[in-house]
Amino acid sequence: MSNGNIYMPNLMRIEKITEEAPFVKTFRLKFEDEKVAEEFSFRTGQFGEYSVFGEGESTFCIASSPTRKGYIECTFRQAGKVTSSLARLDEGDVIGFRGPYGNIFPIDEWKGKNLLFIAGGIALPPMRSVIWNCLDTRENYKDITILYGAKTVNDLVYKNELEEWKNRPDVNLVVTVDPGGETPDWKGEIGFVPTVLEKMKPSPDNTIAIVCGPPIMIKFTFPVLEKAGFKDDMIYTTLENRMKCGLGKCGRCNVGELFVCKDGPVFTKAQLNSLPDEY
Amino acid sequence: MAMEIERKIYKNSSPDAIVERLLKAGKKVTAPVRSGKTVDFREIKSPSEIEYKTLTTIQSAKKVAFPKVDRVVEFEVLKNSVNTLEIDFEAYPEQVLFGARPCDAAGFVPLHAIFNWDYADQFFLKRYEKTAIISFACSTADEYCFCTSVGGNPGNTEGSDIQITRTGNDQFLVEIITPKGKAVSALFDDLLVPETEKTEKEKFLSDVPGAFDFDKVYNKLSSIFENPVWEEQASRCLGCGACAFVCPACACFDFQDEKSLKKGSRLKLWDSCGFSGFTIHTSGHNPRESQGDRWRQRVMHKFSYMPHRLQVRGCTGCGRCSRACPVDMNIKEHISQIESL
Amino acid sequence: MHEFEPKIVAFVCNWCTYAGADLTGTSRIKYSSNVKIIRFPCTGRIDFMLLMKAFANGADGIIVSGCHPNDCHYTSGNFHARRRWIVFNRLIDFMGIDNRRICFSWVSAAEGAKWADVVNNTVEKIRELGPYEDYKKLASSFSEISQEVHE
Amino acid sequence: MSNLIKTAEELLQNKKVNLVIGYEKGTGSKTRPVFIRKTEEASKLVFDPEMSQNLAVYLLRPEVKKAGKTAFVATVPALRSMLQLASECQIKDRDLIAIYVKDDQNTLLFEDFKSVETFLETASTGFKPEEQELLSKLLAMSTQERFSFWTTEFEKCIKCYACRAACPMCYCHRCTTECNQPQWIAPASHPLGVLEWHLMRAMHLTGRCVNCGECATACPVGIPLNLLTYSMMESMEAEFGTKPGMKADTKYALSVYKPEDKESFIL
Repeated sequence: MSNGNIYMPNLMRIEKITEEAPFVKTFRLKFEDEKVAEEFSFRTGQFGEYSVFGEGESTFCIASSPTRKGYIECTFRQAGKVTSSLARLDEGDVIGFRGPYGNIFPIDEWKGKNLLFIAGGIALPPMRSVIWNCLDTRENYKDITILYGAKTVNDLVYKNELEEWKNRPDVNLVVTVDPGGETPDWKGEIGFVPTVLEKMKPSPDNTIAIVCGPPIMIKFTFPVLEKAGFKDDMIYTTLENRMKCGLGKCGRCNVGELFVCKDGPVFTKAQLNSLPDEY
Repeated sequence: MAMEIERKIYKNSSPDAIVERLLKAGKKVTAPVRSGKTVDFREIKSPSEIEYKTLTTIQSAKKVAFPKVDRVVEFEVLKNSVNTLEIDFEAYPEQVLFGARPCDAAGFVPLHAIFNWDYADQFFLKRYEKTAIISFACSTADEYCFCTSVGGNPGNTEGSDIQITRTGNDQFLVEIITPKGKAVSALFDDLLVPETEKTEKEKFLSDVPGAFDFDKVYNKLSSIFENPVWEEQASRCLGCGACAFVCPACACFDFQDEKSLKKGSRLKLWDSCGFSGFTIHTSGHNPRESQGDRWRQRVMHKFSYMPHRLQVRGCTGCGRCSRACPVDMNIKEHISQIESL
Repeated sequence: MHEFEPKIVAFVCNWCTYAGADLTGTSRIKYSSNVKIIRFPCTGRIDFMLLMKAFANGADGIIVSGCHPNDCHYTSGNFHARRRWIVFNRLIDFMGIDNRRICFSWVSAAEGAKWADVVNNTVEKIRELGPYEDYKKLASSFSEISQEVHE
Repeated sequence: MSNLIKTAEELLQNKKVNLVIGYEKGTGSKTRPVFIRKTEEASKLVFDPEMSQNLAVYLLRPEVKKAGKTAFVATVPALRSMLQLASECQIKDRDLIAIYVKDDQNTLLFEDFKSVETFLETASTGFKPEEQELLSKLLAMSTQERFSFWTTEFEKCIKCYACRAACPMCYCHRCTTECNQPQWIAPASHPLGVLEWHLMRAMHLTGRCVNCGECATACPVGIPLNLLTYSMMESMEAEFGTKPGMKADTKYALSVYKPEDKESFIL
């Protein structure tokens, strides 16, 4: 952070752009300044502020795993002013990046446990970081199950990585699309994530559940986990509140007295229960 | 900051001579200035511009360190790269905030706590370091004031570097409180004489009746999040930003970029939790949907979250937000009602 | 040669004035080149804020021109525009913005000569009035404000 | 005074309305809006000609619409605001009861727009004396002097948007200044951003503003904003023959036209 200006972004060049789904893109970014590249490190679950100079800043989690050195990736849907201008950029263009901010998925505490990842729609990116982090240190964990759902087949992000996970013997991948979103040759599940989860009858013993998705999906997924016996401190999620500074100053992302950018974005369900319903 | 307060006497009918010295020393002096019907803090070039008579200005004095528009990133967009220019924090001027009230000066304490929490916001901190605050103790008060209910009082020296109290037609008590105050007072030390017999400062201060007990409110707030009192109190609130923008302790800000052709800057602007768009998600989901939710956030942040997390009070009892509110949302009245829930 | 070359921005409607300007060109009528022409489907589409953006970005004068009443390709675009300009012209004058720098006119597709006159007269008038310093200072004064705020 | 309270109590008592919006005593000599839902609370209602908030600003609020039939204490500008909201299809006839308190403290009840229209023909609205004086002083100035007057006033503006919040006509779900694709009005309160905001607000209100003066009263730094939105009124009446808030069916002056509209500046 140059001369103490905590809002000064570092410059990053876009190495690769992948079209994940309609209006959803993934950027692979490299720091322009070598020194910054060396000093930079982050933990899975952290996020950053990505700026298009002249348009503004957007908040996305770092979607790549810390085990993959030399670059970071972010995935975003084109929705507002900054994301639309990001979507217009090409490979080789330069954007700004501030971070890493926020707390982490405590993957060290999860050693020796089963992991159940549940993601919906555009919420797979924050999960992808922690999934790859665990898969790259696969020996630390018992069995890993991934349940991922999206509206339609075309909306599924990271299609090639889903294939990779499907072909791995040590991962149990279940992909579903909302009813009516399937294509004729769709072989995966059909149904909303909570209903498919109920069918899977997940067992809670020695298992950590990580849930990410739109508020509506979380609202119906938590009861399923509760019914299956998951305790509140074994369920993790990451909140996506509106943010501008990302470091606890601009005063807008708080839920109760916790700032999602400083005390989150990763929370356990136990923490969420103690917070007022303000997210 | 723990320094023995030096008490001196200044024999004169008005402090203009002191201001003269400050201006002559090249300090940028900001003081209450009248313009038409309103009095607000402005930079002055001569002591005659200062308005001494009004109790408080419309807006607080936070703009000397937290301006309403501030440039935090300057950039130039090149062909396929970007030039980001460094902001020179040393360029901020030596300045003096003259004629603030104790509740204005006390406002800088919560501001400092937020802007210094983990990450140091140099835009505020560097300006604040270079600002000497000379406050005037209050000899009057009105029905909006409630500094005594939030740990302050009309002669509160918290946040002030020097405090001046009028103790007679031709006499002032000058208290030099901090090292920064000591340094600035050197400019006019020859005008001051040591205090021979102890001045009863309280005799010259106004009486501000207590409205509520801060700790009782603090404890009550942790259990009434879902209480309908918030919607009732905020039913008349119009959702503008006046209360947050005039408040000495409100630090929320927004980032907006501006660019013309190649050059541009990222601006840090005042923002308010009263606005509906403050927390709205791109998807349209808004965690704070109703005006009652937003009013609750304003009160909880100042009277519960900040005291708990930063050990500072988010309100100095100046009553500006109540005076500036188009529909008379009187915070003293609302908090007293909450205390008696 | 006058050293001050006014920058004029012309907001014109596509069906009449833009075609009229073409006719001016094809009939080899000379008119000053200080004008940057922006084409709109209709004068009804010309938003008053666009004019203010032109001033903010350094225009010294503005021409707004479109079809004569009853000639509008969309039948009522210019009627609405006329009411808007009546109000806007008086409002900016009340706010102190120099509305002598905005020239409104109807130029049909056949009035190539009139278009040249409108442009030449406006350029002359703006040359007399000089650059629009007030608005330029206001638009760029943020850097002074921020200096003042910085210092 | 009791007449107003009696009227409100009757309306609430026999369920003619579920909510009465009026004024109650505020801090010091101020009065402020109050929402009365229970009959016994009606005694809070006060009426003093000084009070200014235009209660029509609450009529489009979701919680007011949810309350069903509503009555509100209306000053003459508030009645005109109601008709103007009606002419913009924001409120339906017979949804509201307007309570007007005459000088002799007796109340008049208006249950439909027609009765309000006939009443307003005789009621007069205009600028307060000191506003009229400032307006004539401004009109006497040169354009240059007016520019420096307004830029000095606008320098005080902190963009708290109290002017927009207090105005019953500013009910847009998303104001132009919050549209950011493109960012039409600079959100910063530097001189350009402030002038563009007030110019755009005045232009969007001209022909709709009924001069309740609330934007100027609500402005914490005291900028005489209602001069901007209402100064055009006399000229527009003369030119377009329409006065906002007098009839429930008048069309917005800038969305209709007459082929024979006159003007003197289009070449």
